[in-house]
Amino acid sequence: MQIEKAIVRIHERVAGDYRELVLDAPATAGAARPGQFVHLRVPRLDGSVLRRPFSIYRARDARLSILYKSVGRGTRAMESIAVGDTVDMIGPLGNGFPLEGIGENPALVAGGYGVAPLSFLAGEVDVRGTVFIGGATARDILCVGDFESLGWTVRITTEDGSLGAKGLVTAALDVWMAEQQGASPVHYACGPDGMLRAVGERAVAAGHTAWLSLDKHMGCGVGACLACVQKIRGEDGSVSWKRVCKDGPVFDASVIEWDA
Amino acid sequence: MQIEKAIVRIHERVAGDYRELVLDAPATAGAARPGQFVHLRVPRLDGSVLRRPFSIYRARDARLSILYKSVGRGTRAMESIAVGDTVDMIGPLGNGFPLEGIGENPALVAGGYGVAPLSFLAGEVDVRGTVFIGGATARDILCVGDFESLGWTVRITTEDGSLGAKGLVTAALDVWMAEQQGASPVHYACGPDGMLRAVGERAVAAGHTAWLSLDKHMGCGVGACLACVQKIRGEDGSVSWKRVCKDGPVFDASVIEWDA
Amino acid sequence: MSDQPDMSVDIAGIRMKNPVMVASGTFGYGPEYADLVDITCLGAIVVKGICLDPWEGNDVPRMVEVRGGLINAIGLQGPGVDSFVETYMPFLRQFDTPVIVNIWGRDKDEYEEVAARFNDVEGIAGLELNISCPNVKEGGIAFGTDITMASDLISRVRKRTSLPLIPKLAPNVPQVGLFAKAAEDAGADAVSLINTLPAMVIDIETRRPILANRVGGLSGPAIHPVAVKQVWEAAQAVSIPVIGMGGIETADDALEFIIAGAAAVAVGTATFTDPATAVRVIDGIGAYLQRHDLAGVGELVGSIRE
Amino acid sequence: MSDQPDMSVDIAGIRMKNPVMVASGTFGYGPEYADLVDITCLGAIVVKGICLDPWEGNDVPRMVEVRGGLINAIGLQGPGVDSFVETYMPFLRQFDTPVIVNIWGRDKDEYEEVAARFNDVEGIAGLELNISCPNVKEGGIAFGTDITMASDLISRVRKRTSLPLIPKLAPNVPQVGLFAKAAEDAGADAVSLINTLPAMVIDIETRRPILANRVGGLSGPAIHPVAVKQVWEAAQAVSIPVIGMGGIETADDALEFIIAGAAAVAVGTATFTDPATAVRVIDGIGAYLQRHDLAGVGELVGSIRE
Ligand SMILES: Cc1cc2nc3c(=O)[nH]c(=O)nc-3n(C[C@H](O)[C@H](O)[C@H](O)COP(=O)(O)OP(=O)(O)OC[C@H]3O[C@@H](n4cnc5c(N)ncnc54)[C@H](O)[C@@H]3O)c2cc1C
Ligand SMILES: Cc1cc2nc3c(=O)[nH]c(=O)nc-3n(C[C@H](O)[C@H](O)[C@H](O)COP(=O)(O)OP(=O)(O)OC[C@H]3O[C@@H](n4cnc5c(N)ncnc54)[C@H](O)[C@@H]3O)c2cc1C
Ligand SMILES: Cc1cc2nc3c(=O)[nH]c(=O)nc-3n(C[C@H](O)[C@H](O)[C@H](O)COP(=O)(O)O)c2cc1C
Ligand SMILES: Cc1cc2nc3c(=O)[nH]c(=O)nc-3n(C[C@H](O)[C@H](O)[C@H](O)COP(=O)(O)O)c2cc1C
Ligand code: FES
Ligand code: FES
Repeated sequence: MQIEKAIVRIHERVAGDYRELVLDAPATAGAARPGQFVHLRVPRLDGSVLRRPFSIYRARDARLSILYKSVGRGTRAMESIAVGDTVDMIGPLGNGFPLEGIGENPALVAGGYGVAPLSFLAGEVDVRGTVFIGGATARDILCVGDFESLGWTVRITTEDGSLGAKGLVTAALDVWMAEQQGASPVHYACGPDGMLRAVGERAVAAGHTAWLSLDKHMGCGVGACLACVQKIRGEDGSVSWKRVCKDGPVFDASVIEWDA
Repeated sequence: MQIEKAIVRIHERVAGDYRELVLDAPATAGAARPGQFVHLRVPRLDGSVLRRPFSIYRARDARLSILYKSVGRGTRAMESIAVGDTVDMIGPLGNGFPLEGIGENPALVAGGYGVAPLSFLAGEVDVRGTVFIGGATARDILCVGDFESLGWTVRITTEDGSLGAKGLVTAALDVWMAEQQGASPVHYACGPDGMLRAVGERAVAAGHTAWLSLDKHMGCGVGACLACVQKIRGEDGSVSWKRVCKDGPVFDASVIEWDA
Repeated sequence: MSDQPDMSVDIAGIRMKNPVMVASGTFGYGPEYADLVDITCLGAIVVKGICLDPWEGNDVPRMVEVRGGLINAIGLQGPGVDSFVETYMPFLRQFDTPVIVNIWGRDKDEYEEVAARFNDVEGIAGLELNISCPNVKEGGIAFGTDITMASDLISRVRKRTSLPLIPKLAPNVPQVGLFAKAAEDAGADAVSLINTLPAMVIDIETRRPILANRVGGLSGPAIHPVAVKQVWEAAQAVSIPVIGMGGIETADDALEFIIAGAAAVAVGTATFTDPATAVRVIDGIGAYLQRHDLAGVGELVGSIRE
Repeated sequence: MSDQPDMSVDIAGIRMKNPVMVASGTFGYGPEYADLVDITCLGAIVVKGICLDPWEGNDVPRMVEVRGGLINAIGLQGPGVDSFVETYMPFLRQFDTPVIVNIWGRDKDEYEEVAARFNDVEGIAGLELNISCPNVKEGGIAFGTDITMASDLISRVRKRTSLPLIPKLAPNVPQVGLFAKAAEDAGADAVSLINTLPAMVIDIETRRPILANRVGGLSGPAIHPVAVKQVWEAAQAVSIPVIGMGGIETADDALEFIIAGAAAVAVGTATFTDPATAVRVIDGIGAYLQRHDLAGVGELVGSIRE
């Protein structure tokens, strides 16, 4: 982890409200693993004291990129970042996805910008499997080409049916899981809380391992402020707060204690 | 007075740290008189609640311009205003210089950006006279061409002698006043407090009228907040606060009660 | 819902077209902003603080900008009762917008006297009793931070005025609810809060305070979340209406106060930034009510879900 | 002057290389920022608040950004004395940077007990007594806003610890000087202030407070001028050292505190924005001393000209 002043190389719209920001960031890119994130100081966001966390989307050849969606004050201000600007970021942060036990035929499950760390993951492992990408509408389905070019099978769902199957990503996942007959594929998921929870519950019920990357509001990003905590069950069954930034953002679905 | 959203047409460095900002502002420009000012909301100065006041430098053909020096947070942020941007301003504000009794051979005395309203004045009257422009160094001497092309006599002083006579503007003024023999020229001055005071005291001592445009930190700019007040002697000799924004910024030197 | 939502409110008997007032000291006495703000649109005008006789206020500098706000130490400069009534009331009576006079005194007697003087003045809708100005030694905040003094002062003034009486509470107390309740018990018809937060800026080059008065009061967006908390506490403590203010720049800022329990709000510093703020806030509240299918602003007051 | 100015300070017997500490709750227990901040450069580290046993803190959300700052309601989550000492003290003892432990309790007995426990722990330079946390019902701010309670608590803890004792004062009181003086009289070796200002944000769509705890504490640049004023008042009231904090982002912000009377300062929220803040502030103070031909930071403390 370090503070890196990265120069913006490319900043472009990829689809809908999503943009990719490509930075020269040799130190951070060199150390990055899938599922880790950077804590970015939005330039010219005067009066703002908090950085914004973004999953690492690509890290290759001293370049690092993130994929972001404009949703609020900070991300809207990011739209005006220009090529050549300097962006101050801390990274790589967090634990990332454990890749050792990935096994055969893993399932990646992504909602919205959740594709970003999973696309990174897909390119870093030797196995190939199936990627489930869900979104409200066709404009929320990103990175399909990334996965396909790597040889992953992509299954798309949209809530309005404008692309792929109509419905929730979990419906597609259910069909697929039923096809697995005895195998215990590992799941990797990133997306909104509701999706993560649904994916986790299915996996746990089926006895599969699922690694979920949580999205919590953050302060420091390094484990110091205790803002980003999630209830996690320990081995002795006791429940305690873990820091999503430092102890996560990726947790085993079976230890996450969701709110009632 | 109105709020006008003005489009930036030209924004360029004129000399040293001084820039001219030219705006399409038909309503404000149409109503502007020399010595009046606009209260400008600096674009993208997040977390800032106060506008910044600037004398009107030119107002002609639906265009209005100001001449400003980068001295602090607000004016530094103004440097990044781009052609095509919209600038929100209130104006024209204040009383302006009284021009009726200007008489023969008036003296204009300017320090730094104080040339701005005086240049405007010089082009709005039929008489011609002498303009005294003072500054620390040659880079602070602006608008000489404006005055000369209008037929005014320009006398320059710089403290370091890098342009014109070496010394304070008042030294040049003293020489000139001694030459006036019995005439009672009217003085118009704009610049830092010390200069205004010196000009005012000389004029009053000589029995001349001097109109001084004061530079006070402002809140509202329209007379509502009472932040910008100056002690002024009334006709009955009593001293009371007057609002520089509303009752000024131009006051007769003989009624200004300077701080001890 | 196709009907226009009902924006009107009744604050202690003062009928207002909408719940958005302009705060004392930030709108002069009315005429100053008249070219820029349509006064007939406002819920009410609260004029700058008035004491008995003309009052000089503090020396300059009186204002300094800080991150997220400004600090002022005007020190309640004002023309005094008679001159105010003579100079500004004819102007203010032209509109059907209620005029609330912010009053103060250098001692309790003066507070009483000022209040009494306004009884016979036509066109005054209510009195806001400033017991929380951080910028004068004589009156102001000393009353607003001592609950016994505040109670006594409010009861005394109450006896001298038949107008709606609205004490303006100081924010820099640990339990503002106690002050709100004390005000209610002492006969207040409503309370307003917050006044500015005591604050200071030092010029590190000269090592002198920037303001001539050394300390001043912080206002603007920086204080908004502090104000929301104080208004929420005050609203829980009393059954009289609460007027919320502090850092309102947008309709959303105002809506927070209303949801927290404010029956009306006031825009202060933001008028300097953008004179159209109050009108923008009024429009935004209307749009919110429509979007949420609410028949009137009253349904929103204190509707916080905890 | 060609010599390097003397940046060292002695706060209640704690020798610090320079007057810049990191504030409790914003620097974890030390290791979290160790990759990004050179701990040996810091004047002192103040660790996150510790009570006797592990403490859960509040539910989430615990933090929200506002204009010019953030509001937190962490609720003093912490590992408790034993686990803190075991887990973090070995790390912290590696540096020659003084470690100040921020302590609190759910009642006075617990405050005493926690203080006593640290007497025998090697490597603790002092105790900051948190009587001003707005985010816990049990202890905290209730002690910090009642002068009798504060005095009593401080005297009691004083009897139980031989370490330098630094009560951390609440900002939301009208006369903080009285609290500072009461702390001094009760045996405090220094006082620190300000803690966060009680504040609240409401989500206008759900009409719920954004923080699970409903209220939280405002920190960051928005509170800086309020903090300067409180530190100035406290410094005038006592002869023990005052540690100033609240909204420091730049060396200039820190210098205002020092000129107002703070013998040391702490950087809090700004570390989140830029972990290099404390080091930048240290360098900036050094540069200022040189530029102004001052032999040491001591010459600047309380040098305000009024
Ligand atoms: C580990 C992690 C990885 C993330 N990766 C991505 C990514 O790859 N692409 C992407 O577009 N977004 C990602 N996010 C979410 C992203 O951080 C938020 O969308 C962003 O912070 C919103 O900021 P804003 O100022 O635009 O929104 P605002 O709502 O105006 O932000 C206000 C505050 O809320 C916080 N906040 C708001 N929404 C979220 C959120 N969903 N998660 C965390 N904090 C939030 C902000 O940090 C800020 O403090 C990630 C979040 C986390 C925790
Ligand atoms: C009637 C009038 C006319 C002016 N005309 C011009 C002009 O034509 N060209 C020009 O360059 N400047 C002019 N000024 C001064 C100009 O307003 C200030 O230089 C500017 O406000 C500085 O803002 P800042 O944010 O860069 O500086 P900062 O020092 O960062 O400003 C902080 C605060 O101080 C106030 N302030 C700082 N310096 C001054 C000052 N000298 N006068 C008033 N307020 C100040 C700002 O408004 C702001 O509130 C005029 C001022 C007045 C009152
Ligand atoms: C320049 C200025 C002058 C003020 N004068 C008064 C006053 O005379 N009486 C009063 O009760 N409040 C006065 N206030 C306080 C405001 O009415 C209001 O309570 C405060 O500014 C908070 O609101 P805001 O953040 O929207 O400005 C003044 C505020 C400012 C900024
Ligand atoms: C996330 C967070 C946690 C905090 N935790 C504590 C704490 O445990 N004990 C304490 O005394 N102060 C705590 N504080 C208050 C800070 O130490 C400091 O007094 C306050 O934030 C003001 O300084 P700042 O504006 O520089 O942040 C905390 C502040 C923040 C932002
Ligand atoms: S964001 Fe600070 S601990 Fe996780
Ligand atoms: S700036 Fe407000 S009265 Fe002049």
